[in-house]
Formats: sequence, structure tokens, C-alpha cells
Amino acid sequence: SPGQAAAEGRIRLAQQFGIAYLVLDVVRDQHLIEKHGKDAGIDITVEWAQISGATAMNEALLANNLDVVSAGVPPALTMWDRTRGKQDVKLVAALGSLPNYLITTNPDIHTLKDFGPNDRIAVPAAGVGFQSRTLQIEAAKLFGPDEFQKLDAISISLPHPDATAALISGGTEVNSHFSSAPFYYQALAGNQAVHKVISSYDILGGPATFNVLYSTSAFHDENPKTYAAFYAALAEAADWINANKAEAAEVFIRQQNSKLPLELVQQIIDDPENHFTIVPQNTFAYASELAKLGVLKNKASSWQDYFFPEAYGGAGGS
Amino acid sequence: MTDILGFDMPSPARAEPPVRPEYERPLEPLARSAAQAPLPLHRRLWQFAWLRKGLILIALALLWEILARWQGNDLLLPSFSQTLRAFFQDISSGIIPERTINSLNVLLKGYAAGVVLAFVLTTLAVSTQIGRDLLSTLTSMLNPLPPIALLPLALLWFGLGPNSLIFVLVHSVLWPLALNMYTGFTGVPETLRMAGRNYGLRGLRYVLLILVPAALPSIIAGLKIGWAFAWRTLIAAELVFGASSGKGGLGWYIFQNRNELYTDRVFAGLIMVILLGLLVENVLFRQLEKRTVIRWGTSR
Amino acid sequence: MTDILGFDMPSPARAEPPVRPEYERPLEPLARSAAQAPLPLHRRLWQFAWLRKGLILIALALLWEILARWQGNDLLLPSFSQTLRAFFQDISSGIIPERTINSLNVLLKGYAAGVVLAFVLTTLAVSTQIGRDLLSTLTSMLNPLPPIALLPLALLWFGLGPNSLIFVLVHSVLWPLALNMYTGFTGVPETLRMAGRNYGLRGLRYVLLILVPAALPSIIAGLKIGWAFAWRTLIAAELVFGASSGKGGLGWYIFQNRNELYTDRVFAGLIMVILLGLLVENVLFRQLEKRTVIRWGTSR
Amino acid sequence: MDGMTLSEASTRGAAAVGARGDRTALPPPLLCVDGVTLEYRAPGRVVRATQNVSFDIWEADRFILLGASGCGKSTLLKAVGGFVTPREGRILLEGKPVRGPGPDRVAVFQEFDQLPPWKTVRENVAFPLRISGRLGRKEASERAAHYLEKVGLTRFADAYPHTLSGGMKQRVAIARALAMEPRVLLMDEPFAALDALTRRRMQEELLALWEDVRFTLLFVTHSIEEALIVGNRIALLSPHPGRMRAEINSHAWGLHSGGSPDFQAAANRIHSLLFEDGDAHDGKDRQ
Amino acid sequence: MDGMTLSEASTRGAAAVGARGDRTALPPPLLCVDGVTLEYRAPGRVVRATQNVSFDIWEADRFILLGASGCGKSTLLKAVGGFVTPREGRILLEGKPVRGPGPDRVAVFQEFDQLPPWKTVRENVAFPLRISGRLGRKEASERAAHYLEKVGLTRFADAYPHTLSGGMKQRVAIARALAMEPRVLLMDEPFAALDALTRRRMQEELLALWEDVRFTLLFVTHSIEEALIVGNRIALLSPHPGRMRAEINSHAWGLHSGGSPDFQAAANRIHSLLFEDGDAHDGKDRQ
Ligand SMILES: Nc1ncnc2c1ncn2[C@@H]1O[C@H](COP(=O)(O)OP(=O)(O)OP(=O)(O)O)[C@@H](O)[C@H]1O
Ligand SMILES: Nc1ncnc2c1ncn2[C@@H]1O[C@H](COP(=O)(O)OP(=O)(O)OP(=O)(O)O)[C@@H](O)[C@H]1O
Ligand SMILES: [Mg+2]
Ligand SMILES: [Mg+2]
Repeated sequence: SPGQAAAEGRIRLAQQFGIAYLVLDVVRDQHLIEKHGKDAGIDITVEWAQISGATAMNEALLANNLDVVSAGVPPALTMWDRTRGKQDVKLVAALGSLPNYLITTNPDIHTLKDFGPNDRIAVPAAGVGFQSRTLQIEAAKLFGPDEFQKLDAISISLPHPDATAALISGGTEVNSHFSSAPFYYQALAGNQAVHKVISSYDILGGPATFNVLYSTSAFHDENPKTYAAFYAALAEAADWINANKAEAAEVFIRQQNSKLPLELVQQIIDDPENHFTIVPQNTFAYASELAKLGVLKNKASSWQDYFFPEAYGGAGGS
Repeated sequence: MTDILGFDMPSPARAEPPVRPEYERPLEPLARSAAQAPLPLHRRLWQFAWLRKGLILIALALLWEILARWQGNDLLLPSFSQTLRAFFQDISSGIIPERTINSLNVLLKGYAAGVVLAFVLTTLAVSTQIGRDLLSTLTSMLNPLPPIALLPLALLWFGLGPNSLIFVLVHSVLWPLALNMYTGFTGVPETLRMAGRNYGLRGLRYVLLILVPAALPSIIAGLKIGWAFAWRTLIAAELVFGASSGKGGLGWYIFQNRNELYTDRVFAGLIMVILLGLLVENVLFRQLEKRTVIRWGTSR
Repeated sequence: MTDILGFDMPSPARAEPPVRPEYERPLEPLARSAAQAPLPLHRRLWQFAWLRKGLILIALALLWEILARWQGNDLLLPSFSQTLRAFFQDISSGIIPERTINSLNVLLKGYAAGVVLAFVLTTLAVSTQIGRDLLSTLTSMLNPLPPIALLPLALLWFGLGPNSLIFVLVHSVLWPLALNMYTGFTGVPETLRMAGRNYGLRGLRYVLLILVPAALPSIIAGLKIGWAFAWRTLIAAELVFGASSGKGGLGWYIFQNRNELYTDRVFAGLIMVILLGLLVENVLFRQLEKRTVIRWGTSR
Repeated sequence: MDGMTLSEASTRGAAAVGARGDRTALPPPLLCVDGVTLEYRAPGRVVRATQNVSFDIWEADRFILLGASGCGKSTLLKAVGGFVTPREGRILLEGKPVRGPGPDRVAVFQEFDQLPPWKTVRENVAFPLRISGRLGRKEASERAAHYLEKVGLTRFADAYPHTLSGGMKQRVAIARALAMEPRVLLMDEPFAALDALTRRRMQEELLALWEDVRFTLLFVTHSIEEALIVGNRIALLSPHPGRMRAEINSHAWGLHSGGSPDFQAAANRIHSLLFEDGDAHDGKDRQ
Repeated sequence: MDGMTLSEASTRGAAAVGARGDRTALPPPLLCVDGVTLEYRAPGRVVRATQNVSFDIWEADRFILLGASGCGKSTLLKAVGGFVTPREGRILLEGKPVRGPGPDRVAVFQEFDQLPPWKTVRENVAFPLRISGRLGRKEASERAAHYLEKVGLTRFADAYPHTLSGGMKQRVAIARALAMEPRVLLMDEPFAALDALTRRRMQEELLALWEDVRFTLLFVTHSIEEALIVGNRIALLSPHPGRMRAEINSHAWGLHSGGSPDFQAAANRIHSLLFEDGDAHDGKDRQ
């Protein structure tokens, strides 16, 4: 029932679909939480759910149906912002830094300034969400702070797969897509005309965390052992991936029941741009930009404001 | 009773009715219709539908408020008062009216197209065997398909923007309405059909002048269902695609606020949908029913 | 014609029928029923509904194939043959059957709950004025709300997993069925109602033994609509909820394959939904209709 | 009215008769229709069906209602059946006001659509017997067969109502009502759709059953001859809106008094009472 | 059959009469019912309504169908109306096979639900006049008012059918049919729900109109007296399934020949023809 703390020894997690959640796939595949729990002397039951979309994730977390959920940085920050003084949601760890590419089939487009009124940029959620926020940050830089929504006018909401299919096969008005892995790999491979305009790394000034895990303070505070085991499992999984990239691809295919070709998965994991680390990178750019845009009511003074302390320990973090 | 029956009567087994004298009476003059005995106030008030429905609405609002306060989780379930505040804010700021008009604009087009197509399909179905099979097959095949499944096709054929939305709206309105319309048509009593055909009516005129009015109760139910499902679909579809953010509708408004966890605004958007539903039901459909099926005695 | 009429006849203005001799005849013995003239083969074949519907299905499949080849865009619209191949692959690998069973499991529960609730609500509505107002108000308010709007509440009250799905399924089945059921009930002819009440029936027995069979055509239409919308909703909801504890349904299957751009598998999942729709329509509902409303002559 | 006791009611009934006919030793009537005005109200339109109609029916009476088309006979029957509430006046059954329909007063309606179409002819007759809890499945079916034979529909026992002719439907309704063997039988032109011979047979069956069971009959007909044959007392209603015109005894005539001069005279008398005067005319408007 | 020319048909009609009645100088009949067998087929059940029924109707005939309940009169009428296709035999109108319903043969059905409930009484009468393109809105309304007055329903012109009594509904249907002034008028027990006086009035109106317009009438009734009064020729059908029993002339009797001994004799003769022999009995099963 609502508000009641879950007993120590149970954790309910949800992940979304895709390669960006590889760390969780490994945790699950190797039963790492259970392992670290046993090391700490408790039996932990782990319940996994798959949920698509940040809003459903948030709602499940708020309804106390899940203890830890995963989504992009902006929705996680929004949750942090809105639940201050209530559930006090904070971020647990990053799931990796992966770039998003703005790609297009329009040969005339090479920078953001080249987009005309007849181009259409597909994003999963126009105006909000990771891709649109990133675009807005760049638009504010390029066209001035008041014009940050300039590209929203030609953005349209379309799920990644549909946008990718539209780009590869042509024949629709959608000619651009702010795409994440593995979709931009598929698009670039599937259609010669598709080319990259800009990457989120370019906008944020270097590798940036794509997805994060977040949880309520209640869970964090009342389940210290479980939480610690969970965090340790994440760290081990990230390390393992970087040491065993080939096997990691197999884990992904197995866990997600995926029919993607193994080579593609391997190519993505091997890509030096993709870092599978739980250390947050460049998240503060979002926190400060979104506060400036008025999306966040609370201004964070550093990234540590919205992370649980366990995350402070690692090297770096931003 | 038995003792009374026993008195001065033939045995009950072979009861014989008493013979009474005959009588004739002069015809009573016509009296004015009796003034109805005035009902007590509370029963008279109870006769106003708007009052009863108003009470139901107030009760529901109270229930909501209590439930929300008890849950105390206003990011998931804001209280009625919070929602109302958000509603009036965004009404006065003009954003809800604007989004509503955008949505209604698309909705009405899709609805109208769905109604027309349903009519064409059912007319075909009542006139020919193959039309009947086609309707039954198409309905049972396509009706269960979720609109999002049609999205790629819509994109391919109708492109972005309102046309694709209209396409999925048609998909939502067409099948339930056609099903109901057809059911109504097949239920028209044989004698009435014969009377219509006896007038020399056939084809479209027969359908329009006989079958449609005779099947009106079913058709109205179909229209109501279609209306509701059009809204459901529109809002869901605006969430998924088609809203280029400049010209979003109510669905977009809801989606955006949901994304940003302004749950009170989400519910404000839903309130708008609810209000439109109540309006259409109580003004449009109710009037239609009063002027047709209730007046004609084909529905109570 | 006029010349014939003119012959040996009184002036047409005051036509007088001719007087003919009377006759009496011995009563003809009863003949056996005339063997029906054998129809030509193609017309006899045409009488098999499955044949006609089969032809329609083949035509639709052909249309699809042609359209797909003409578009040549198999990421958005795979051809029928590609889809079929994917379908049989995943049938034989057991994945589609498994997912279908998972979905059906939830669907049937939600459907049954929706039907029961619709029945309760309409029974209330035919028995009391306030029940009637409640039904009309609730339907017009809640029916247009998209299931995703109810999701947060479902999560709050029913948690993650099948119960929330059942909740949104009920929302999809309940209102259209209740609307149709109620319309059916109000359309029952007065004489039939009186006959039923004359038997001493009242309350639930009156509804079950008189109103339900009399309103069956409408109810069946409502059940069909409810069935279809339950699928729509389930698939859409599974897309969002995905799989909890490893038990995804058809919606999840579709979502997963869509995410990996296996459009042929997406359509294979839809084919499964279509097949189930055809099955339920042609076996379940058709049989029900044949054994009830068609046999009773209340629907043609 | 609600609180009236049985003895009050019976006193009232007897008194009413006393006032009308100067007889006193009568038992209380079974059914007492007292100053009943029936109206249909629709918004903006009030149609008065009957005005201030009173009559008493004793146990085992075969009471006939005669009147012009549209004069409110069916409405009156429905009021006795408990389907219509009087606007004014009251209807008492054994001294208790009629509150609603019940299987003690079984009605044959005038309309052809009174048979549930989802039951076969046999089931249509057996169904009310079973659900009123009177008979088991088997007994009900047997009794149904018995009465179906009486109305000549044995061959159609398994047919559904929509495959019957108009007259056959009415005969099923008659069989259904007779099989119920109710205390009071309400029949609204039950034989109107029957040919001469079948009609005659039905009249015979009805009277034979009455001889056996002595139910109380309230019978609406258009035929003056039928009224005289079937009834022992005939109430004549004026044209629309129906008001009491006369009550006439007809116990003297039965099935075989068809052609007699007395019978003719009575028929003529009724005819003139019914049609030769009256302020309103429905058969031909005088506007 | 389809290709049969007009002259062939008329020859056949005349020949048929010749064979039956040894007369030759007859004009061709307007309506020729030739060996018609009518059946209702449901899966697993065939109900034969009529078997090998033949008769001819000439222009301006008032042709009566008489027979027991369930003998197929209504079905026969529907076949002539074009609503039912004969299983065997053929029905020719002016030598051309009847292919479907049409406003040249207007029917009054036996059922009470033949009035579109969404039209008022006046509209119900005026509507077919307008849509068959015969009259404009105003003329149609006037003609409707005229015929409504004839059936005594002027006061109810603005009422909806569901507020009418059974007999009133039938009168509206009669008014509607008369107002159409069709070539052939098909009436299925139109007066069954009417009281004696109204029935008499309706008979008078019908005959008066016939005097004026000389339409052709095919009339089903259960009343032998009504058959003799209204008709000039009466076809008698055997009980179920209906077969031809006799054709009898009745042009000698009219509205005022009610009590005469000749009339009585004719009625008795018809009665015995109809009911006193026959292999199958529907009024009382012999199984
Ligand atoms: N449902 C109704 N709503 C309004 N008025 C009605 C309704 N039913 C009957 N009436 C009116 O009440 C009057 C009496 O009708 P009722 O059916 O009792 O007549 P009736 O004596 O049975 O006539 P008939 O002999 O033609 O059957 C008529 O004037 C009719 O118009
Ligand atoms: N729709 C139908 N389906 C099957 N059988 C039918 C149908 N209508 C009538 N019948 C059968 O056809 C036969 C003749 O019916 P029809 O209605 O023509 O009789 P009718 O002479 O008009 O009788 P009535 O005088 O009782 O009106 C009856 O045995 C009846 O059971
Ligand atoms: Mg009546
Ligand atoms: Mg008939």
C-alpha cells in the first residue's frame, strides 16, 4: 500500500528497451545483486519489469510499484525537482554515456542552421524529453536564449523505430531524426543518403550520460544493505562489460530476447564513443540549462545535489 | 377471506356469479383533466434531470477530493480542488481553449468521415450478401487493431499532421458505429420493412427513409460510442505522433504536462474532455433522443 | 394495354368486373414439398458463407501484397508473403503462441469483469431513475478518457502487472457494452415488458429472463465492440507496461519487434490479433447469433 | 386508501351495488373498479382514455367490456392488470388496491407481439407456469401440451412465434393464459384475429374451462354477439373517452342461443345503447 | 416465364377461365395467380403456407380470400404484393410477372406495427403520397386530412402511432392505403380490430370509394358476412396448407342485404364449404 516502506531484502527495478540499458542486462544475467546481497549477508529478491517511456516509469515509482527506475537525464531531473520535500527522488547512478545523433537524409543540411521550414525532425517527444531538450540547449546557443524553441516548430513526435524506418525507406515527410543507439547505426547503414548533422556530445561538450537510475529517498534510507548491494552490482557490471565486450553483446541478445544481429550489437559496444560506466558525465549541463529554461524550479548547485551519496565516490562525475 | 366467500354463496368449487339488476346511465359530460395532485417539493425537484445529475457530479467531485486527500500523493492523483485551480488558470491563460479547439477541429473531421464511411458500409451490407460478408469480415479483422499499429501506414499514406490523425480517428469511429448501425438495421421489424418497400422505396432512399429512423436507437448508441472512442484515440494519438509542437491539441497538452509531472494540469486537460463529454451527451445526444426515439415511443 | 382493355369492357371510368361462374373443387391431396430446383453450381457454392468470406480474405491478402510491392517500402509496410513467413516462423518457434496465451489470459479476465460490471450498471439503470442518471453521467464522462489517463490511478490501486491491465480493460469494455445494453433494454416493446411482468417477474429475474433475451441483438453488438476495444487497449497498454516478471503478451511482442525494426514480425503479431478476431466473430459470435437472434427472428 | 381494511372495502362494494341496484344480500365483489379515470400524459398532451368508470365484478363473473374503437377498453384492462395507474379513482382486488401486475391476473393482450420470440410455442406456454413456481419442468410441459391441443397448435409446438400467422400467435397467447389457470383472466379481443370456426371453438373451450374452474373473466370484445355469448354481464362504454353507459345481463344466452329473436333483440338494444347517442363520436369526427 | 409476352399471358388467362367456367368472351384478367405454392423454409423445417392456388382477378373486382386461421391468406396477399416469391407457380399482373413490391399494389397488413413510428398520423398517410412522387407536400397533406376524416381520426392527426389504440392504428393504415388510390388494393383483415359500428362505417367508405374509383380489391377476412357484403367474388381456401376449395359469386349482396334469407343461405353454404370437410384440420389437430 502507498507510503509503506519495502522490507529490506527486496528490490523492484524497471528498465527500458535497448542497448543503453546493457549494464542492467548484465546485472540481471549474472545475478549480481543477489551475489552482493549474499556477500553482505542478506537474501535479496529482485523483481524485474520492463516498461517503456519515462512517464510510465515515473508513475510506477510514485505509486510505489517499483523501487528503482531508469530513464533519460531530463525526466529524472524533473522527478527530482517535483518531489523535493515529498518523495525526494534522487539519482542512483548513470547507465552509460552514449551519444545521440541528429541525422538527416536532406543533403543540404550540415548544421542546425540549415534546417528549413519544410524539414521535419523526429524526436520521441517533441518539446520535452532528452532529444528535444538537447536541441533546445543548442538552439539557445545558436539563435539566442529567447529562440530556444525555434527547432520545436519543425519537430514532430515519432517513436524511434518509426522514425528510423521512415528515414531508411524514405517516402514520407520525415527527413531528420534525433536518434539513439542502435537506431542511428541502422539508419546510417540502411540508407546511403542518411548523414549525421550533430551529436549530443558536440552539444554538451563531450561524453554525456544518456540514461540514469533513480529512486526514492525512502527506499534508499530504509534499505541500506540492499541499496549497497545494488550499487556494487552496477559497478561490477560496468567493469565486466568493459573487460568482456564480446560476451556482453551475447548477454544483451540473451536478456532482451533480441533478434538484432550480433555483429551490430558488438559494433555498438565496441564503439569508442560509447562508455558503459555508472559515473555520471555532463549531467549538470542539463540541470543548469533546464533550470534556466524554467523547466526545473530548483537550481542545483552541483551534480551531487541530485545524486545519492553513494555515487559521489567514483572518479570524476559531472 | 374464506369466511366471507362462504357467506350466502354457492360452493366455491362451482361459484355462480350473482345476478344483479341492469342499469343505463345518461352520458356523463366531459370533465376537465384532473389537476395533478401537487407533489411534495423534494419529489418535484427530483424530477429535474439537471438537478439529479448535478448532485451526482457533486458527489463524484467530493469522492475524488476525499480519495485524493486520503492518498496524499498529488503527483499521481491531485485533489479536485488543485485540478480545478489548474483548470481555471489554463482556461484564463487561453491555453486550454486553444488546445481544445485544435483537437476538436481534427476530431470533428475524423468523426464525420467515420460516420459517412460507416453509413456507406452498412448500406452496402443491407443491400448485398457480399456487402454483409465484407462488413462482418472487415469489422472483425480491423476493429481489434490498435491505432498505433496503423501509424506507420498512416505516415506512409497521409503524411504527418492532421490527416494521419483523421485516419486513425476514422478507424476508431467507423467499426463500432457500423456494427451498431447494422445491428439496428437487421432488427427493423419485417412489417415495417414491407410497408417501406410498398411505398416503392428502394436503395438509398429505403435506407435513409425507413431503416435509419427505425434503427435510430442503435445508431445513437453507436454515435455515442464512436464519439467517446474518437476522443480516446485522438488523445492517445496526439501523444505518440503527429503533433508538431506548435499546434498541439488537448492530447499534446496532457502529454507535455505529464512529462513534466504537472499532474494537476494533466487532470485539468482530462476535465476538459469530461466536460465536453457531458455537454455532448446532455445537450446534443439527449436532445436528439428527446426529439426522436423518445417522442416516437421507440425507446423509453 | 389500352386496346386490350377496350375490348368488350365497360368504360374504364366505371369498370364493372365480369361475372364468372362459380365452382367448387374437391380438396387436393397434400403434395410433398417441391424439391427445390437445383441451383447452378456457382450459385450453390456462393451460399457457403465460409467460401465467400474466404474469397474476401484472399482478395484482401492480394490487395495487401500488391500495395506492399507497389510501395516497395518493407520497413513501413512489409508484403503479405513476408509477414506470413515471419508469422509461421514465430508460430513454430512457439513465441507467438506463448505471447498470445499471456495476452488472452489477461484479456479474458478483463473482458469478463467488464461484462459483469456493465450488466450490474445497466440493471441498476433500468430499475431506478438515479441508476439511469448515473449510467448516463458516468458513461459520458469516463468513456472518452484514454486508458493512459487512468494508468497512474491503476498503478496506485492495482500495482504493476496484470491487475492494472485488467483495470484498463474493464474501462474499455464496460462503457460501450453498458451503452448498448441499455439501449437494447429501452427498446424492448411495451407489450413484451407487460407480458414479462404479468408472469410475476421483477428485479433481476425480469432483467435476465425478459430484457436480456429481448435486447440480445444490441447486447451482441456491444460484446463485439467490447471485444475489439479490449484488444486495442491491451496491446497499447502492453506497449507501455511491457513485461513484468518475464511474461509479456502480444503487445510486448509487437513493441519489441518494432523497436528492432522487424516490421514483418510486427505485422505477424497483428495477424495473430486479426486471426483471433476472425475466429471469435465467425465461430463464437456467429454461432451465438445463429442460435439466438436469427433463430428467433429478432434479427435477420 | 392504503390502510383500508378488508371489511371496509367489502362494505363499500356492497353499498355501491345497493345504491345502484337496490339489492343487499350480495357478497363483496372480487374486483371493484371505482370512479377510475385513466390518462396518458406526454409533455404538452394529455389523452384521457376513460373518465370516471365504475363497475364491480364478482367471483366467477364473465364480465364483458364493449365499446367503440379507441374508447379505452384496453387501457382499462391494463389498469386492472396493474400496468397502468389510474389518474383518479381506485381499483380494488379483494378489497386491496391493485399495486402492480401479478400472475393472479393473467392478461391476453391485443397486440401480436406479446409472445417472447426467444421461446418456442410450447415454451411460451410452459415458461410462465415454471417461473411462477407453480409447476415443475415436466408438469409445465404437459400442461402446455394440453392447452396447445385445445387451441389447435399441437403441430406447431416447436415453432418460434415469428413463424406463426397472426391468428396462431393469438391462440398461443390464449393457451398461455388458460394454462396459468389464474384467479382473474383478462382478455383483450383474444378472438379478433380468428376465423369464424376457430373463434367458435375458442369460445367453446373458454366456456368449458369456465365451467370447470370458475375463474373470473374480464373480456374485451368488439362483437356484440360474442359479448352476449361469452359474458354473463356486459358493461357498455361510450366512445372516446370511455364513460359508463350501461350494464346489461347476458347470463341468459350461451353458445347455442345464436339466432333466437330474444338474442337479436338484446343485440339490437346494445347496438343502440352503444352507438345511437353520445356526445362524442370517434367513429366519425364531428368537428 | 420471364420472356412471356403480354398476349400469351392474356390468352393463358382466358384459357384458364374457359377451362373452369366454359366462358370465352372474357377480357384478360388483371391479376392472375397460377398454381402458386408458397413455402417458408428455415434450416431443417419447411412450412407450406399454400399449395397450388390459382385464381384470376379482373379489373374492379372486389375479390375476397376466406379461410381458417393459418391457412396462408396473409402469405398469399404478400405474394401478390411482391414480398414473397412463390416456390412454384407464378403471379402475373397485367400479364407481367410480379417481381417485387411497388406502389401500384398498396397493402394494409394484418399487424399493428406497420406504421412508421417516427411519423405522426397525418405524416403516415401523407408520406407515401409524397415519396412516390405523386403529390406535392401540400396536396399530400390535404389528401391525408381527407382520408383521416373518413376513418374518423381527424382529432388524432398529430399523434404518434404509439399513442393510438389497436383499432386506431389499423384505421390509419386503411387511410394510408386508400389515400394512395392504387390500382390494386390489398387488405389483410383491415377491420378485425374495429367495433361493429366503426367496421360498418369502414365498409361503407370502402365501397363508396370503390364506386368512385373502381380500384381492384383483394381482401382477406375472417368474417363470412363481411366477405358477402364487401366482395363480388369469394375464394375459399382449405385449412393449412391453403388449397383452393371454391370460388363463389357474391355481387348480389351489398351493404343492406344483411338479414335476408338468401344472404343467410349463402353464408351457411360458405360455412359448410369451408369447415365441414377437408383432410387437414387446423382448428383442432387430429393427430
Ligand atoms: N401509450 C399511449 N399513449 C398515449 N395515448 C394512448 C396510449 N395508448 C392508448 N392511448 C389513447 O388512449 C385511448 C384509448 O386507447 P385504448 O387502447 O384503451 O382503446 P381501445 O378501447 O382498446 O381501442 P381499440 O378497440 O381500438 O383497441 C385512445 O384514444 C388512444 O389514443
Ligand atoms: N415468417 C414465417 N416463417 C415460417 N412460417 C411462416 C411464417 N409466416 C407464416 N408462416 C406459416 O405459414 C402459414 C400461413 O401463415 P399466414 O400468416 O399466411 O396465415 P393466415 O391465413 O394469414 O392466418 P391468420 O388468419 O391467422 O392470419 C402458417 O402455418 C404459418 O405458421
Ligand atoms: Mg384495444
Ligand atoms: Mg393472416
